[in-house]
Amino acid sequence: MKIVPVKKYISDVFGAIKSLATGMKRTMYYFTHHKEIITQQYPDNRNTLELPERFKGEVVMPHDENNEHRCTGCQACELACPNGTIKVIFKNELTPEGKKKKAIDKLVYHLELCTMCNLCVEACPSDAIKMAQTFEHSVFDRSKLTKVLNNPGSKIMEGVE
Amino acid sequence: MPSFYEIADQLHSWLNANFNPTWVLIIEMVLAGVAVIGLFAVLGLVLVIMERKVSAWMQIRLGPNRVGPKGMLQSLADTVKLIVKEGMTPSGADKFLFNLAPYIAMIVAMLLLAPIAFAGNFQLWDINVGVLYVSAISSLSVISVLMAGWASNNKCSLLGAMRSGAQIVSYELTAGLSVLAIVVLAGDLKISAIVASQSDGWWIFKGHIPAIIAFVTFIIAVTAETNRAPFDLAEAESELTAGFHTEYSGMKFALFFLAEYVNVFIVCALGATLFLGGPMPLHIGNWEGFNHAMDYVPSSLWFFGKTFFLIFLIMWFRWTFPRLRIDQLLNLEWKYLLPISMINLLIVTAMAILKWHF
Amino acid sequence: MTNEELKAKLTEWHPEASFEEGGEWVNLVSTTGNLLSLMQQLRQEPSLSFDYLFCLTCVDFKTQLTMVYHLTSTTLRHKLVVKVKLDPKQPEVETVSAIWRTAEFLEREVYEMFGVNFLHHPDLRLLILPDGWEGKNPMRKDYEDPVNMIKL
Amino acid sequence: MYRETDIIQSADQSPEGYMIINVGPQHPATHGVLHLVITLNGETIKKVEPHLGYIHRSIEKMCESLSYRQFIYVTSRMDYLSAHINNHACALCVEKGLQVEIPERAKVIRVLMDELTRIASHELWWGAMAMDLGAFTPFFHAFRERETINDIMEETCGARLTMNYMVPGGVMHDIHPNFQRRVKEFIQLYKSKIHEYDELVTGNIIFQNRMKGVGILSAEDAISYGCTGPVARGSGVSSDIRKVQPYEIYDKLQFDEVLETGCDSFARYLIRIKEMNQSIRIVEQLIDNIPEGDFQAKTKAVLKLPKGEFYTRVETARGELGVYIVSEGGTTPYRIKFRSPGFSNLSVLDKIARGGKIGDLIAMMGTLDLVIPDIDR
Repeated sequence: MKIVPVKKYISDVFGAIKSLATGMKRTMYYFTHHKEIITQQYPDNRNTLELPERFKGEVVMPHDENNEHRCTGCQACELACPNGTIKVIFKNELTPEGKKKKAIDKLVYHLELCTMCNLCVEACPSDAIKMAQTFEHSVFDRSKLTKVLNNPGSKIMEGVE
Repeated sequence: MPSFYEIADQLHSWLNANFNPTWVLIIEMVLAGVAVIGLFAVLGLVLVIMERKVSAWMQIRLGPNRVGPKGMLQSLADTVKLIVKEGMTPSGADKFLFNLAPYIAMIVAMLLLAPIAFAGNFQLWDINVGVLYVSAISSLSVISVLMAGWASNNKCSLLGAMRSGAQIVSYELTAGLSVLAIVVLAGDLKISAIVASQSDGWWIFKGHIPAIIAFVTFIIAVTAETNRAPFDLAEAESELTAGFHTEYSGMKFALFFLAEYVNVFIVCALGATLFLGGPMPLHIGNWEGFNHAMDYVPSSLWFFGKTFFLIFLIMWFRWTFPRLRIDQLLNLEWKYLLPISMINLLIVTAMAILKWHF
Repeated sequence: MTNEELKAKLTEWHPEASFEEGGEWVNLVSTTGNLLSLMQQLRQEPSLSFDYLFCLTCVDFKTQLTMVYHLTSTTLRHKLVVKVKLDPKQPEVETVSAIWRTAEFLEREVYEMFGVNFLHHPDLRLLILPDGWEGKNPMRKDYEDPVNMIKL
Repeated sequence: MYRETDIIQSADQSPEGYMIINVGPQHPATHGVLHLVITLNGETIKKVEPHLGYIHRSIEKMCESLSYRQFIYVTSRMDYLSAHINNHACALCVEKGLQVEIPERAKVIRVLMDELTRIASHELWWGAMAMDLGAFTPFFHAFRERETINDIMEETCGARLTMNYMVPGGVMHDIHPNFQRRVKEFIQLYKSKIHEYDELVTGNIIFQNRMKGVGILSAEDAISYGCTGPVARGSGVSSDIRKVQPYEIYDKLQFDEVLETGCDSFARYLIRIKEMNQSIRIVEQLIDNIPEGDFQAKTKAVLKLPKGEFYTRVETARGELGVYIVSEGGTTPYRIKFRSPGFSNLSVLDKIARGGKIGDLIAMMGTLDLVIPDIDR
């Protein structure tokens, strides 16, 4: 057992009180300075909430005003996906010349499997798919997470090969 | 605005005029009981929302702000949730003790309210050993903690309860010695007499530095005694998940929760009474105008103001400091607080004998 | 010590030891019998002092299991890879956990994932797999689990 | 998962008064599903035995069926607090196999991201560690700075936690136009707030008493148990891969390897606080000197590594991460081993915790900075 000299004992006590007071001063500063509050009130600021344009929320396929997309059905995204999130289903279409042409029927996207790694978007040679900035994905039924990316009746844009 | 004392007095004389004395006594006891339970409920609600707001602001967040104006009804909503929740009893628990423990915690807290002077001349029971009574009853609260920890049949609970036992037994001493310092200065154990002795100035001012030291040791000791952070080893949620009330849920948990807050209120009320003059207004020397203005503030406001200041202090500790380890906790008591408060008591006694205080 | 110097030194000690080409570090191939004495030598020889085992793993080459030990020295900073080829039917090798304590956990992992039996290991029990795990070792190439393994 | 193992049986014969407590898999202080079986005598710890596997996803096995581009995203899920650095290690290892020289701009961006990740990781550690010790307020204060970094990451990489930003050959996107401005703003914020860390936690007498002299890990033990990162450096073992085996551009940067010789929990704590300052120093050096050029080298669409073995070591926020790829020449790795820093740092817990109190164990777990998915992989 070690005996502590009285002087050190007293200076220990005062040093301890001082260190505690420093911390209390800091918390008191924040207690009185409400401008420092950083909370975002999420569901309330939904209308003003802006996510960065690169935010990876889900994969979407943009369509233009004629309901045309840029997907050629090359399956590059399907191959690039590590989780089998994307499935390309084909159909045979007749071109105006009467030739048979392979085109996508459905581009099925399983949001529940997606890890938002962006590899499919990177792999796409014709920029047909991109990442959307949505993030409120919860649904009550799992089947709703399986999405078809191309709109019904849509077809491939002219000039995209 | 009539004071609490006048209301009570008028009620008493009205009852005496209309009923026979036995009935008056019974009615008054029932009224007092209802008042205490009402005070409990109000205190629980107020202190919980206060704690949540204080912690939120210290932690640079907003705190509850959805239920009611500025979230002030949040604790009411929590209470409803806790009442509706199923109170489960673990299959391996000692059912009788397990269910009894939260009520003991509550009863102890209720008993402690009896001698507190809420306003000038307004007390439930002005017992002549008031301070002793509070010290004695408040040590009983450890029994409920030990009971809860043991009956839960859970190792974490048991460890928490054992820690709590060691802690409360040790810190009783310092709390008692700090209180004794004021008792020596005031020369009385009766709460009303201690309050009256501070009519010309609070003991923390009149008693020079020894009274301040006694005040500091008292605050530290009661923080430990009520199991509040940084001394919340009995709960220690990062070590023992929730300590002695790990297995409690629903209303039984709420009772523990409430008892903790009421205990905090009581020890702060005691601190306010002993050191800060209780319901006595702030008087400074010969400043007649100032003193006169202070007298206009109702005594109940003085009392609650001081009490809530101390409660805020204890909350401030909680949201600033890390928790102590069990051996450090005991070291702090036996190596620092106890010697300091003993020497302090000696000085105070000398001071009282030599009439050095004001 | 550069790779060439290290190689020369090791050849001097163990003329029978063979080296594998490739990789940025020296690949020394040892045998199950020699491993423990070699490792002790590597650890204790002051000019080598391989005191830090930074990776211990096993590779299933179907025909053989290869234990791979990556060693470095915290003072001299040179690196060495020691390999031991094991029989996949009954893989057994001496533990190195007495030399480097970190091997204790790493060997337990290899034990359950590859089924390598480490002789004289102080505490050879399942670490990651659930107790009472029966069946094959999951990291082996021939492991099949129709429920949990989804083939894309 | 954990039913009855030797420890329970051996405890039956253990001396009177020993008690066995399960800390975890659900416990507030294990920050995940770590399961420790601790043997106690009163409050004193006699033995700590980790049981792992509650979050084991067999990432190594998964990677064997993924191509060299695909497997990188999985590694974000190992040590999720230094996701960038994990991805970086994998990308480096694949590049080593492909023998691709990546553009200077990509290197600088990678290092910047690594260091920001390191700061973010240490911020979270600091808050969580204080919370383990019972102080709640620092947690929120740490998140203020960490969220700023996350916002920067979100703007450039598109995600806040699992970015998958590093690809073989460089980085996935160029940096966002706002990146430099926002990083400078962050440095300002950091410098104006860092002294609060000392006021709130480091200087606090209770905190110091909780940390000093507990969890003693000698330098020999640190080496023998394979400890890396701040845990080893707290014992005075120089183990910063950025210094001892520099990768990318770390050999050209001015920064110090922080070493403490206290060997206790407090030394490990100080290391991380000082490391944040060093990371800020690196970021300051680079943020105005990002060279122009490509952010990605041209690589083939399908990557094939030559037959052979490739090993890279990088320094994550927790220590040394090793990526060991065995290639048979195909498009997928034949075997991948991740030498994770948490695994070996965990193995030392039993050694340092014996003889301490339960509260010490929690503090030690805090200073080891365990991330459970990193241990279980």
